Amino acid sequence: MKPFLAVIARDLRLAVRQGGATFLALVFFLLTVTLFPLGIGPEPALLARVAPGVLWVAALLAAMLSLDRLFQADFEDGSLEQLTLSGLPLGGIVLAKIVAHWLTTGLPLLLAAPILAVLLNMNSEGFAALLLSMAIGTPALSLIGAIGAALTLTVRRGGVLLSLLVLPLYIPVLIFGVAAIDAAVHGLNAKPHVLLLAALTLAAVPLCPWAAAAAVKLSLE
Amino acid sequence: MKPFLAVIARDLRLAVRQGGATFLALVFFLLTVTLFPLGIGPEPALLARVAPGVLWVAALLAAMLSLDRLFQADFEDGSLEQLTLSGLPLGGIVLAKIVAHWLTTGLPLLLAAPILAVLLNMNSEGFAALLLSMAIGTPALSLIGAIGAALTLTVRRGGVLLSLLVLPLYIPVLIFGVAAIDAAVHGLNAKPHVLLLAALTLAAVPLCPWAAAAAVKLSLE
Amino acid sequence: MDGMGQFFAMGGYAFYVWPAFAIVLVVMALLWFASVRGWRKSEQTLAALRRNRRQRESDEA
Amino acid sequence: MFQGHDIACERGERRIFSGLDFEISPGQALVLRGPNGCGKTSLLRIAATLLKTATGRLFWDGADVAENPEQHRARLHYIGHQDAVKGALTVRENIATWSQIRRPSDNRIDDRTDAAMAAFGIAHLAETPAQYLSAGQHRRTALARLLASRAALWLLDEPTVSLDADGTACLQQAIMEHRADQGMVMAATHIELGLDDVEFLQLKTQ
Amino acid sequence: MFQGHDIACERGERRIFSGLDFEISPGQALVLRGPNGCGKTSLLRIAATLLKTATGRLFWDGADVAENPEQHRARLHYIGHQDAVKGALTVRENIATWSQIRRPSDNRIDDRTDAAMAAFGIAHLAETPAQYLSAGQHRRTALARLLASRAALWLLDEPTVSLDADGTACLQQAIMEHRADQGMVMAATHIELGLDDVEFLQLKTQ
Amino acid sequence: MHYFANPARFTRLAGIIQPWAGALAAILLVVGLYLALVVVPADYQQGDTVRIMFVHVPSAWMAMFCYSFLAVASAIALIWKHPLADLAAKASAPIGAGFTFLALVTGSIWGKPMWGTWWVWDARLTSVLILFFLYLGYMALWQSIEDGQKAAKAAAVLALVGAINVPIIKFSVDWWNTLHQPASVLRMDGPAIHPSMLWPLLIMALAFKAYFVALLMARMRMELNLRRIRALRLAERTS
Ligand code: HEM
Ligand SMILES: Nc1ncnc2c1ncn2[C@@H]1O[C@H](COP(=O)(O)OP(=O)(O)OP(=O)(O)O)[C@@H](O)[C@H]1O
Ligand SMILES: Nc1ncnc2c1ncn2[C@@H]1O[C@H](COP(=O)(O)OP(=O)(O)OP(=O)(O)O)[C@@H](O)[C@H]1O
Ligand SMILES: [Mg+2]
Ligand SMILES: [Mg+2]
Repeated sequence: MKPFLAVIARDLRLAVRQGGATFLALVFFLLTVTLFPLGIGPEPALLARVAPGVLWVAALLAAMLSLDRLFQADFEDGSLEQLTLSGLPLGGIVLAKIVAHWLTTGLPLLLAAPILAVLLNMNSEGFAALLLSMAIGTPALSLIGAIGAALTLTVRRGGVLLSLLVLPLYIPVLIFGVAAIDAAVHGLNAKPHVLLLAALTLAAVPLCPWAAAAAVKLSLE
Repeated sequence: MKPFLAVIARDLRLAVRQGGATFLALVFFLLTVTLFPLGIGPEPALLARVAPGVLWVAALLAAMLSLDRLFQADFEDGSLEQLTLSGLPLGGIVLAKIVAHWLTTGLPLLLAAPILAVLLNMNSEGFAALLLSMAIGTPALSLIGAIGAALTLTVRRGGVLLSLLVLPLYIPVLIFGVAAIDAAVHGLNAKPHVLLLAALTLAAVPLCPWAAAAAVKLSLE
Repeated sequence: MDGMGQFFAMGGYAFYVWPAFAIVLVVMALLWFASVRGWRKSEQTLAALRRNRRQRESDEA
Repeated sequence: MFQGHDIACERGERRIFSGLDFEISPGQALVLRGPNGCGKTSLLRIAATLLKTATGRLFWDGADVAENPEQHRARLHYIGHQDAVKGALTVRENIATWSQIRRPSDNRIDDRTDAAMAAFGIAHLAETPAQYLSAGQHRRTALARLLASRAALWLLDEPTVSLDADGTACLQQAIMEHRADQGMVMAATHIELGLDDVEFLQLKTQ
Repeated sequence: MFQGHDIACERGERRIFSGLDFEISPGQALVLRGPNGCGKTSLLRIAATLLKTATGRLFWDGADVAENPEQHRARLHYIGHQDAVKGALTVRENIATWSQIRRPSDNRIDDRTDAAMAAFGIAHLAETPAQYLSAGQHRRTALARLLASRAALWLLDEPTVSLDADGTACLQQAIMEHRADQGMVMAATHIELGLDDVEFLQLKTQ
Repeated sequence: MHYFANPARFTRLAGIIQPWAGALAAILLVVGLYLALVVVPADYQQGDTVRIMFVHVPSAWMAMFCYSFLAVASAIALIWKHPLADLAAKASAPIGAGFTFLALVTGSIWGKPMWGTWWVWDARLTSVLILFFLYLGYMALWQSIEDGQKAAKAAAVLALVGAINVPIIKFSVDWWNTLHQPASVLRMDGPAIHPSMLWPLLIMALAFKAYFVALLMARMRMELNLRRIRALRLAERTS
């Protein structure tokens, strides 16, 4: 457990040192959401109608963009091979890095979402569902994204390839997340959607670190 | 002129070699636009209503994401200092790289936009304005983005900082671009918006390479 | 309703008026104290560093 | 005792070397030599289990390394061309972090880190962020990890790159003490390391 | 003739060296020496106009370099720690690209590129993408640029890093011919370059 | 202009200005708040919510003023290389961001009773929000480049580019539709607002301005000290 926490602590410290990465992922989320009213116009009813979709799409993009921080820097300067050689199981190391990633991206997104929902004039019935679906869904974004991040390690400037791999995998999270909020907004039962989302995240916990570790191993050869 | 073209040729060749970057920027655009119907639901009228905004926002994001290719790789492996030392004026080199960037991102976006507009059920009155505004607006995205890309060179994992710097600067392009299409869709005169967009791009041509060159020089110190 | 109560009720808009003024004062105060504290601390650090240096120089001499 | 039997290596679908045997006993040093591109780096990465062999196996005290690679990795230090030094962290943090991950139950990490920095002549840079280091100072920071947490086997890929005479002497001293302590060293180099009583393994270009 | 007068350098708001003078005449070589962190790399970058001096000026045949830095840059080659070799391009493309940018009107680029690769013993790798090169092969590719397009002044920062004996000999040969051709060389190094008739500039840590 | 380039001279001057400006700000603030909350009568249309104006409008003015100040200081730093201009620009950014934040929050709070919503994507509101992002970007850039001199130049380039952008945003967004009040104080043909409201407003605005000056002095002195501390630390490390 101790080395697991040491890896998390290391990643968090690096995130804070490197220009407050936490703060910045958040700002990207904020900015993308701000672009939409600029693009589709200021009508409150229209904005309220598209709010759940816009929020989740922006969260997807923000999570995806911060993925390259997950392994890339460590890969380029040799830290990833040192981590591999630390004698800990690689799956555990990868999971620790995923946890650190969620703490610095998913969590801030979750906290900012209600404010943005107000800006987009979202119906207040949907707030609880928004928070719940984000709390359950964003860990899945970090978990699934880790596979993509690991697969694109050896690809120079893999950023766009990463999005090509990861965004399709994110689609179920998007669909269930939005469905939960929409149901709540229309006074329907959001529970089935939330449960499906939870099932998705729970399934990702054992599978994704394992797959990402395999991809990392490949990239070091 | 010849070395200017040589720099463009070099960047294009690298773009093509490195996993078809052209193709990938396009795919990001495609994917982001595809996420929207999933997020906000399939109603044709609603989609048509938001189509110009979604297209332009997605174009902004795709252009912004591909910005880190502009200087970062060359900076890290020392090519940027070699380019600086080539004896050509740095502003010219930067402009050449911007042209290459537009050819590999702006141009494909421009070509793909009409297809996506059809998918989003956009009113066909708007197609000419869409193409025109994109043709005039996307060069501005590459030009303005170059400043942000150059400023964040020495910042490790500057990706998210880049978005914070660049997206606010992109907003006028977004607003005029969308306004032109919206005007055309509603049978109004799109010309004033297009002219303003053109003025923006023309003003950016001399200013941006100069500012970006200053930032590049800083980062090499 | 007495004068004071009327004053605090702000014609029924107390929920808006008071938080607005409060947040302005709080943010301004926070910014003020943070800045002044930062400045004081920097003065102290600077003085300590200079003292160290003078000490070392006199030790060496 | 660390042994390799009949090792062959393929990179990019091309055979680099094959039929290679080596053996290092405690206290011994094996220096890999050979022209550019003959496979020294590849062999070191194989020894670190970062690269798979095409054929052949590695043994540690007679046990096949492939059976428990994690255990093998825990007992080695690999310092390659990329030196895993983070510009955003100070020199001390750079060194201590790895000890915390590798030896979490060690409660003398701070002392060891100080000793390691002193041994490589970078104690005065302890609080400097690594991005301000010169090439040689950078290298010394990477090498100091060797001393900050113990490992029986050191795999060093051109460790003296960028080091001045003083830095090279620090490294020699560290290797000497490591060997006196029954440690093993496997190093690739083009220039004289200045170690005594070493064995050479000459690789040839195929 | 390339001269520096009373040069001082600051990095990270700290003075690295000051009051430094140097002079290189055609055919001459100046070797910078000094411990890690004394400012060799910084001086080379100053000579390349990549870094600004805190005080002091550079002169080329008596004319101040700062008046026309582009012209100065066109007459020098700088090979630093980062070697500007692109993994996605082949060895030949890596070398030829720079000639096309630096000397666009030269119509013998292909011949020169071939000759440069031969001189550094990498002709057999001409069509190999650079990402498959070993450390030494990588370095040779970077060095081959020196010969592919002519420049009067060579600024070399630890050029022999990763080179084997044969690679070092290639470099020595290249430098010799360059000097015979009235070229100038300014090199930083920790190990013997094996050149004759060089001057040394010893930098000290402040 | 180079008279104050001497940091010692500046420190002395700042030592004098800071307490006076601080005291002025405190007095004006107390007077202004008393007038705004107690003396001014409730508006016949907006009721007591009109009082929010006395903090909202000065905050909004300061938000724009600080950015202009920042941009001018950046230009001076880039063109004339005045050694204190960098510091002035850096020191003013958090203050400006603070006021922009206040303009947004007080505006939102005012918007709820007046327009029935916390936020609309109206021209002026949107451009203030973007101004806030520009401040954040500026500060983040300073933060993420370690080398002080480099950070100063990079941030100055950004500030100038952003400065060109601000009016563009303002005008482009203006052609949408506007819910927000048109200018009624800062107008060509004189203020169109009742004097009983105008005076408290001007007093509050002056208080904010004095607060800005005092804070700027404190922050500039802090930045100057931090610069010296860094230099001393660096010198110590290597000796
Ligand atoms: C978040 C929301 C808001 C923002 C960002 C905002 C922003 C601004 C700005 C930037 C100014 C200065 C304009 C100038 O002097 O050119 C201003 C002035 C003003 N605002 Fe707001 N505002 C907001 C909401 C409101 C609301 C809800 C009201 C009242 C219904 C309001 C009433 C005023 C008034 C009366 C002025 C003074 C105009 C003048 O005399 O020039 N604002 N606001
Ligand atoms: N980007 C930087 N910012 C701040 N300080 C730096 C930077 N780069 C180098 N330095 C410092 O400047 C000094 C000189 O560095 P330089 O790289 O010139 O040394 P060098 O002589 O090349 O050393 P080496 O032999 O280790 O390569 C070092 O003490 C280093 O810590
Ligand atoms: N990732 C790779 N893919 C394919 N081939 C590779 C790869 N890395 C290295 N090679 C090839 O494998 C061979 C051995 O490389 P290696 O790096 O092991 O050599 P080396 O002995 O360390 O050389 P040097 O002294 O130059 O560092 C080289 O010929 C090289 O071209
Ligand atoms: Mg090697
Ligand atoms: Mg050096």
